[in-house]
Amino acid sequence: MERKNIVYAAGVDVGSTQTKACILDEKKDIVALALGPTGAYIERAAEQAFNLALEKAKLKKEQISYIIGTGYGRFKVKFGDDQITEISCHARGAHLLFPATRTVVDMGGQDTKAIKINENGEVVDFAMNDKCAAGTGRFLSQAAEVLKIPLDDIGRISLESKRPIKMTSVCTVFVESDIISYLAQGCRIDDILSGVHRSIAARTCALLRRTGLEQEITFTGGVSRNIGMVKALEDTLASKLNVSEQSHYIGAIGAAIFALERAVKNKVHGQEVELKEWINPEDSE
Amino acid sequence: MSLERAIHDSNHIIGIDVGAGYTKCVVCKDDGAMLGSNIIKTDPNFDKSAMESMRYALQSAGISQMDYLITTGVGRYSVKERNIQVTDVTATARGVSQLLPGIEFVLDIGGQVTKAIKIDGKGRVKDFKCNEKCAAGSGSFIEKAVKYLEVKLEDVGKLALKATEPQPISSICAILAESEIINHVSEGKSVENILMGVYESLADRSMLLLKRVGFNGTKCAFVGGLALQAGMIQACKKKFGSDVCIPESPQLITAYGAALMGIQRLKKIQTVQA
Amino acid sequence: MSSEVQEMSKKLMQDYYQQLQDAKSGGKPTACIMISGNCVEILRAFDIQPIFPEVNALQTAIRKQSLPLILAAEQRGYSSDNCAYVKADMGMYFTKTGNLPDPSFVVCNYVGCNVYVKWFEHVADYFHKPLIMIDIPFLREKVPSEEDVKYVIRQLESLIKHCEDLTGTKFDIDKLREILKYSRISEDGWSQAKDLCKKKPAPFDAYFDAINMMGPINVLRGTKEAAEFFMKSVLVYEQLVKEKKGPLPEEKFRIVIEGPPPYPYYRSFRELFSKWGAVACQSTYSTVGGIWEFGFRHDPKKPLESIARQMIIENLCNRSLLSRYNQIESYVKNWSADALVIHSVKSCRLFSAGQGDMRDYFVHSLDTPTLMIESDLEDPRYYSHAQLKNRIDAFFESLQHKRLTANLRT
Amino acid sequence: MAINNIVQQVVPNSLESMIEIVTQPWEKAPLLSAHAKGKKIIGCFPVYTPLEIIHACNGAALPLFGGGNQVEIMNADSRFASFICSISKSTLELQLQNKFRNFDGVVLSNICDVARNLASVMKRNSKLNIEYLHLPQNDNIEIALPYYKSELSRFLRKVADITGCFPTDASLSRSTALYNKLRGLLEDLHGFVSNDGRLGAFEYTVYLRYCYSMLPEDAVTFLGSLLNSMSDRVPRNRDCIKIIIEGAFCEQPPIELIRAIEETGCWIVDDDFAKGLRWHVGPVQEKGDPIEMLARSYFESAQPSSVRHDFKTRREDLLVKKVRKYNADGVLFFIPKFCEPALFDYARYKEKLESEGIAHLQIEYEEKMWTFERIRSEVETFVESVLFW
Ligand SMILES: Nc1ncnc2c1ncn2[C@@H]1O[C@H](COP(=O)(O)OP(=O)(O)O)[C@@H](O)[C@H]1O
Ligand SMILES: Nc1ncnc2c1ncn2[C@@H]1O[C@H](COP(=O)(O)OP(=O)(O)O)[C@@H](O)[C@H]1O
Ligand code: SF4
Ligand code: SF4
Ligand code: SF4
Repeated sequence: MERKNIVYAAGVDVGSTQTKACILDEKKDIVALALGPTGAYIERAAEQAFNLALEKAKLKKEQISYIIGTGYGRFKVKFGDDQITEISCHARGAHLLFPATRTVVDMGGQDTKAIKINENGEVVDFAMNDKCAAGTGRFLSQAAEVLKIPLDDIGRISLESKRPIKMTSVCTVFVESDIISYLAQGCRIDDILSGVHRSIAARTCALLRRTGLEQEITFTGGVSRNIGMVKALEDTLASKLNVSEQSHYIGAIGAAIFALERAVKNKVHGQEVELKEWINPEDSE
Repeated sequence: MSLERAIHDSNHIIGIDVGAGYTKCVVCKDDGAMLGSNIIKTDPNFDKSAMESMRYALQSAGISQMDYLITTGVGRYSVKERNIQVTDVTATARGVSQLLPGIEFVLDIGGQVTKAIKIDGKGRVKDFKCNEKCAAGSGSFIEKAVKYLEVKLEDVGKLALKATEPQPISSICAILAESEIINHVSEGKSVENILMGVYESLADRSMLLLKRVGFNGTKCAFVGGLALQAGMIQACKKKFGSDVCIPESPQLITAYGAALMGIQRLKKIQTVQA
Repeated sequence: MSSEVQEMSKKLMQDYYQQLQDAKSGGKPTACIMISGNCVEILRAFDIQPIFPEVNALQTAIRKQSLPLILAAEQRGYSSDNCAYVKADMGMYFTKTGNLPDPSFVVCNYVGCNVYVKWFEHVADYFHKPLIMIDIPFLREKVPSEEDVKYVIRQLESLIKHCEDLTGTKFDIDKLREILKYSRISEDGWSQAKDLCKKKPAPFDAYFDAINMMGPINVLRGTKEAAEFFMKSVLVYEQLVKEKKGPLPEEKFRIVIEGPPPYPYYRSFRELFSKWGAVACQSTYSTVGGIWEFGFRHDPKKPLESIARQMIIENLCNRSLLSRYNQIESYVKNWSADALVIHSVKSCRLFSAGQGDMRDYFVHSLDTPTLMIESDLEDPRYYSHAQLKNRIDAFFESLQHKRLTANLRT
Repeated sequence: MAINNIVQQVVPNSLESMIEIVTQPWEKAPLLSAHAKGKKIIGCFPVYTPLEIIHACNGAALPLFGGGNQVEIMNADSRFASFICSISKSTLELQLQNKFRNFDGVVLSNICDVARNLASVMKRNSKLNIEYLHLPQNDNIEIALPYYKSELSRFLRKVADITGCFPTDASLSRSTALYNKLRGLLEDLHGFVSNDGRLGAFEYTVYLRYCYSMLPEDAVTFLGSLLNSMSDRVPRNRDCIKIIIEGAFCEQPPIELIRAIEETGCWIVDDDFAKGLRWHVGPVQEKGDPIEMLARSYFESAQPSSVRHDFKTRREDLLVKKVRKYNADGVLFFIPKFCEPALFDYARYKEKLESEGIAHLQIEYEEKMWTFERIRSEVETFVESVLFW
């Protein structure tokens, strides 16, 4: 297949836990998605995820016109052309997948965000969990670890519960001892898990109240793959959520859209002048 | 049972410490001599963990029957066969005062909780303090850091000793501390230096706890799973500026202390019965 | 450049610290007093050297020396959840560092913040010195009742009595009037300077640079030196306005900042905003000591009454959260700000309890873009650079984008 | 109507149902039924609110103890950050969930920075009358008494505006007398806790809170028959240590926690659970100007607590005296997480107790707790260290 003249753009979302990459073509169709753990060697993780995406797309790096890094490790995407925060990217990505989205809930490894967007996918307002990391995706994986259940299963198991327990706190550090004391009292594992999910849902709900809840709501980030969490949030919010297979990658997809816009502009105007507004102030780190 | 037998025929007393991370079991004779022991990872089913650990410990002691079972640790109430339970602080204090007579202050860092204990000459707890919420750094934090840094738990302690420029961790929250570690890694700091930084901040925090129970810079004992890690020991020595004594098998000391209390208890019962 | 003002301010504050040293060696009577809505003029009328524990605490933070002091206090039983200003201050006493004079007595001007009461109880206890309580009724309604004002005046009189007994000098009301005249000049200058920030670009950053004016207005109010400082500063700022110069090469965003700054990381925190060309055209923190920009002045004709009124009404701390909303609202409108930034600090519940609601009000009722970030004003353990950066970047990204698309559409 | 009948009416048959009422007073408090009869319901934050005035204005005062562990916080977290005490969050949550729909007003005061700002937030988010009372912090009665009199009169006018009933001096005095009676009876009941342990602190706390969820008239009747029934009980003689609990004056620990503490082998001889309600050490003077007497009692006979500045009476000395009086083995500091006033005071208590050689243990709790493992094992250790081995 001859794909020479097509413009490709990529987004790499280096999250605290997982690194996601996405390649888009100029019709904004997703060509490839890739995922890997972030780990301690962030640059390496970014490269790996990107290379994996290239491999899946059967493309070479030179064929990608523009690359944008996002997520916590965005400045470590050394091969990228620019960086944008994941908040803007999640908004844009959600807008692509579900154009009617007005509220995005992003639950990732270390933080939870509520983002309010307008009809163009632009951020109107956003709120993030405060300095305390309580009640984020880490809480869930911690719980899974204590219970020695694979992360992929906790959501499903939680759905079997009939009498969810109540969690004392959603502090990730102490979830372990909390769960242990429930186990010691002989509580059922599905009830504990359900309680865990519900307490996070309640906390997320409070976060969403900060930006206001406007329909439709799209659930993104790694935790959106957890059906238990989807259900718990839907129950707490008394509303349906948009979730898709690709929800986990939305940050990367959004970054790729930004990259694509730049690439197309580059192509049309042959120069970068207009893009100046978007370059982040120089980073001192 | 006659008083005769109670004194001459040795009883087998078992102390089990069902900790959040590990279950530890010690088999003792009634003169306090340790006959066997065992350490296994704690299963969510505490009773099962305890029984399993006990089985192995009995095996290692080469005996089959036990006379008295005393439990401690978070899962102390879950062990159905127990004769009595005691909290881990009390048990630790007893164990330490037996092995290291004269010690006044004990630092016990386990998987979840860090404790500073002040004991009197008889091994009774005079004051104690556990770490608060929002306190990064107990054993399980190290375990996670270890996973992150891709080294083995058995090796971390020694590895840290090679540090030249420890990288401090300032966050109080374990989760945020983790991102600090990531930050250090991404800045190209070496694993040794990061680990030592973790130990040093842990030691700082432990010092604070110890001071809260009145630690005055004299000798102190360091026990619990973290006392198996040379880096932690060194950090403590450096920060406390005092003698840090580590008993033999520091991880077992709580179970051992429990067993000692079991002995005392059993004697009391037998005397009463006689 | 406004660095001229900074230099002048630095000089004044250095002199103040010298005075503290002199008081220590000369055995001059001293008193601890708080910043918010203080009645330092009365102490001045008796030549009693004021000591401000809050200023000392923030000095330790700026020097990045607060943590050991905080820990020293936590060892004594203070909790990690207690206001870190108090812990840093008490820590200084416990560790016998700081080299400050001991207070002869302690004046607790309980203006809103309940921590003040605890703090000064502990200070008085530590030094075994008398504590003079000035209980300021919280501003519960739009205006204080006559009883409220009378109550405060009565307490001021008892403070005066105490000072008379201590120093052996008779209270001289004319001296107080003279001092209040100087206060007035400073207050005029302060409010003129703040008013100049309505200009674009603002001649100085009303949050970060305002610190230079906060020392003189709160600590040195009532002195000739402070009055002169303000007269000169206003001239400097007027010149800058003429030259259309601001603290940054380009003023891209005008923001209002609410909440105290993270002193241990003052510079890097400022950088996070400067990079985006964001300048604070107003801030609430600069009004903790007193709110002068809406016209209130000390009145030499009614010395005690005007001091009482300032303590009750004209400072941020003794007002309700709702009136703080109004204050900010007026800042956003009259100083033409693009956005509000709320910096929530863990230590200070006076400031931070309820800031979520504030955010809600500004975003949902007023449609003001609002960013909320967290750290601490004294305790470095609560400052996470990466997290702050992420939020600030995202916020300005969206502001910039909005501006860009708005421009495109027109 | 025979007294018996009334008692039947107001006494639910079991402790369990009383617990249900006291943990959800905003829905289940018996006095809420007065609303239907035209009485105005006024919620009070639990410290030092002059209930007498509300009663005299023909209002029904319901002390608010937050949501306990009965409400799930879904909205309030968006208004208050994570380092704010639970009671203020849950109180706001209850309001945001419209649980105060039968209320006509809520009273808050300057006990701490959080409660103070809570008043503003509640005001903005509801149509409820939010009244704010300034409790004087100057301990010089000469200066502060006239002021507090005026403040109480202002408060009275505000309450009267809500209830539509401006009381006479005589009715104020009657209300004072009624609450004196109630507090006296509660003191008598507490005697069974401290003196011979025939009543546990857990059970006592339930009764105490139950009494304040009724109109005081009914509570007095209830207490009368409850006190009578005490003679049927035998004093307990347990293998316990005697402890005093200090610190829980505002946010309350879950009552199950009090039970758990008792189960670990503690005899709680004195405590300050819901101290804000029994704030008078002695009765309020019933003769003379009733407002003045109420004001005076705040300075002269109010329970010392972390939120009333009184530099003449040293609370640490009082605590030591209390320990000596009851011959207690130790003190448990029960401090609500993030409660600044209580946490500050602890630093001073600690120093004092240590110099006196009195054992103590500091525990932080939150009203919303469900599992008490950590606290339990700390208290158990404490008991073990005093008791045996
Ligand atoms: N298959 C899965 N099922 C359930 N949860 C998952 C799954 N995969 C990832 N997660 C959750 O998603 C989180 C990572 O989400 P992500 O959005 O990638 O976060 P970040 O961007 O911070 O790395 C993990 O902590 C984990 O809890
Ligand atoms: N073999 C080992 N080498 C080094 N460290 C160890 C080893 N085993 C356990 N640890 C450390 O000790 C901790 C557990 O300590 P322990 O006292 O058993 O805790 P707990 O009683 O809470 O289970 C672990 O989290 C780990 O960090
Ligand atoms: S330790 Fe827990 S409560 Fe504390 S900041 Fe971290 S997640 Fe939050
Ligand atoms: S709480 Fe806030 S206003 Fe009060 S002393 Fe602390 S920092 Fe100052
Ligand atoms: S619990 Fe403490 S901090 Fe919270 S409202 Fe009550 S007094 Fe204030």
